[in-house]
Amino acid sequence: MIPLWLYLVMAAALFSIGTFGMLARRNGVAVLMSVELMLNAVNINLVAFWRYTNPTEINGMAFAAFVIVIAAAEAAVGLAIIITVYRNRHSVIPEEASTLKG
Amino acid sequence: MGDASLSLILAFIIFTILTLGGALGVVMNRNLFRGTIWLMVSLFGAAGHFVLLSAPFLAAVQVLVYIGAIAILFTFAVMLTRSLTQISDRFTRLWWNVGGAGILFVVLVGTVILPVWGGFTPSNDILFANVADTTQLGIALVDRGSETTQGFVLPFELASLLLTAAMIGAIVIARDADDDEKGKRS
Amino acid sequence: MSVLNEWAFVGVFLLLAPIFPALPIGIAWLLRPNKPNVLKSQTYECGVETVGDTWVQFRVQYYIYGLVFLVFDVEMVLLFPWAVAYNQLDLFAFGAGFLFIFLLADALIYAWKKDVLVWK
Amino acid sequence: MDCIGLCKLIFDAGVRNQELARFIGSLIGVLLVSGVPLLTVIVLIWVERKVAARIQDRIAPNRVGPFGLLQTFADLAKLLIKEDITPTAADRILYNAAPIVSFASVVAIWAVIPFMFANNPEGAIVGVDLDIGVLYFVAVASLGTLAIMTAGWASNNKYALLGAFRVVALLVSYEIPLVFALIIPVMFAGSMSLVDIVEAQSHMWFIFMAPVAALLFFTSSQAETGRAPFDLIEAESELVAGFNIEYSGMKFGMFFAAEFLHVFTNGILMAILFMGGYLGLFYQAIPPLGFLWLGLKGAVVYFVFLWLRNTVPRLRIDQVMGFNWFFLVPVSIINVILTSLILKLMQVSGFAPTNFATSNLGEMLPLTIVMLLKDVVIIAFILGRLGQEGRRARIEEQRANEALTAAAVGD
Repeated sequence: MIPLWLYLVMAAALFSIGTFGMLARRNGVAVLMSVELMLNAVNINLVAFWRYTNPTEINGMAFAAFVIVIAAAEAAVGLAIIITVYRNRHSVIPEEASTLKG
Repeated sequence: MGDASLSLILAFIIFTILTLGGALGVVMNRNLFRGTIWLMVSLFGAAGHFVLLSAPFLAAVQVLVYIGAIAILFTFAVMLTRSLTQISDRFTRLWWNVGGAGILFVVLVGTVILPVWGGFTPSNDILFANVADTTQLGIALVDRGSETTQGFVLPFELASLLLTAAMIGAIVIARDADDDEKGKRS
Repeated sequence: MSVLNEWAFVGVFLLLAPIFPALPIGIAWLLRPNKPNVLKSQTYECGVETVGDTWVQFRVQYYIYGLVFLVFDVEMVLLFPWAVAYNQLDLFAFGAGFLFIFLLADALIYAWKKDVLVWK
Repeated sequence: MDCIGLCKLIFDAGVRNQELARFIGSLIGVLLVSGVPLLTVIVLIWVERKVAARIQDRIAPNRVGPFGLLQTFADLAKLLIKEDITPTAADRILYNAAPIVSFASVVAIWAVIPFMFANNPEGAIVGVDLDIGVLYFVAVASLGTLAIMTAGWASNNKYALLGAFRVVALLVSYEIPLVFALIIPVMFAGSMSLVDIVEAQSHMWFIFMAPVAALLFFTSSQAETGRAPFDLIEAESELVAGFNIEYSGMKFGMFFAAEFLHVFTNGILMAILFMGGYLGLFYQAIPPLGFLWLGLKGAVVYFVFLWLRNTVPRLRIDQVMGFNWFFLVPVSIINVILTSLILKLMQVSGFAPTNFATSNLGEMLPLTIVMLLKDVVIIAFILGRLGQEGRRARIEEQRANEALTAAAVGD
């Protein structure tokens, strides 16, 4: 069986790439995609730890399922906000949507 | 185990390449539609990893939800907010962020993964355990919980509430945008 | 490891499945004539040259259809395990499932009321 | 025998390397299982044309070979040597990948289809009996939606993109009632494995216990394949040709082969989920008959798909969407709630078995009758509402006509 740390290293790499994309990309849609990547890295970790510690219990799978649900809700609302901001100000760059800052 | 077989290692390598390559494609790509396709490649690789970790249900759900639904949503959003494919600078503070992500990776590997390096060698009990299946997941989801079991009925209903809230919220936001547009036109 | 055995088959299947359609396309690529010229490989529109990149302003409506679909699709993630285990559960499980579906049906009713699901 | 049995067989036959045996076993299994759809698709194109022609009072191809049987091969030869134009503006990689993914996603569904299963796993013929078979085929089929989206975008053509957007909105909408209908057989069988679902029908087909779910599945899979009355995928009068406008030659052919095969695959799935799959007369005595029964049931459903396609006119896109969101989706949700309520109530009070596969006909009968009654009530209610709506619409139309004539006479 593949050793656990290989999964963890891979998930860490995925998480780092996601973090980079979230911080560095200017386009809001790309930022959301990067967040999806980060959530998936977390999910891989959850499932890997579950499989290697107590696979007979259901917790790891249930948690991962809930993470998927939340990731979907996050994408839905995030994209709706981006679309609205784009319609109002014709920009999808999060830094330019700063009306609330005053 | 003796069956740490060639095909398993091969599958792990392929899925890792898909996952990380796709992720790089997402963050590097200039064109957002191609970025969506790369995202799907990456998430497909993650689904493969779920299969290797004996959670095929999660793998199927991953493909169904991400490739079936979220990909469609992202492509719709990309088309609705086009215009910026020609944007000259994709990144803000590129090198700072590259450095930051690199440091993050090193920190993660150093603090989280090094302690379990070589550890967690699973016993045969765990390797050949009857892994919890979908039926058990279903039972746990509507279980009120007791001394011995954990019930997930509250998160189950809260998930539904969250989805409802997300849907209504997103409709409110997006619909207002449409109304504004109409107001401008007329 | 029998689970992985099954999925090895699925993996090979998914690897091979694209080859079946790729094969005739590949043969066609060998056999067919290939004489492209500027006019022929233009985008197929109303006979006038295409100006600019392809972009039509799409309505938010499409996004809302995708959104409602996404929410229901995600609901299936939790509803399928519920359905699988249903025969072994008691009446409480029906209550839980009913509340779950009912909350989402609320969102659907909201979408009806706001007329966002009508194709305009 | 499934793929694992095949691997064991090859291992025993002398290939002593476990890895190699597994690989060879999987390879042979894939070729055997996917051979079925690949061979049928050639016949299907001929059947489709013949049936369409008979319904429309034509003769259909009859020149090449006996009864025009070789027409498909003539067409194939023509497609092979036809020039294939790739527009310069297209995104070459995605443009070429889209038809391949489109066809492959349909073929991949066949990995989980059980052809026969004679009480012991050794006698089973199925690609692989996955625990999550139902989710697997829904997930794989959803790759096709992404392929259409990609085809539309990669062509870099306004019509193609618009067509793809409409189609995807339609496919995505009709997937909701489809999945809700799937919950019913899964709930009855207590498993997502297709073999378990068929075995659970050994005493009573699910189509008698849940006709509404079967109808919902039937209707939405007709829409999923983009057939009339939901054929906005082509909609040649509105969108030139929809998302595949820029495709020609074999790539164009692949989209169509995928569509034909998808219709038949849906027929087979319908037979498995609701009509007892490979079960049938004398099946227990002669298991290979399962192959025949499955094919026969699938063919009947397939014929109804074609029949519907060739007799019903195309709906407008707003009608298609309204039909889904204001009719199919609510009905499917109510159906799931009512079915689960009745099932649980009857199980708690002891009138229904909790394991359908191991019960007998006598135990299944009360549940079946109640479920059937419930569905008859639902259908009667719907028909009543439709009748009311129709009458109202007719009266309104009549009034409008009278007003028009009155105005004309007044002039």
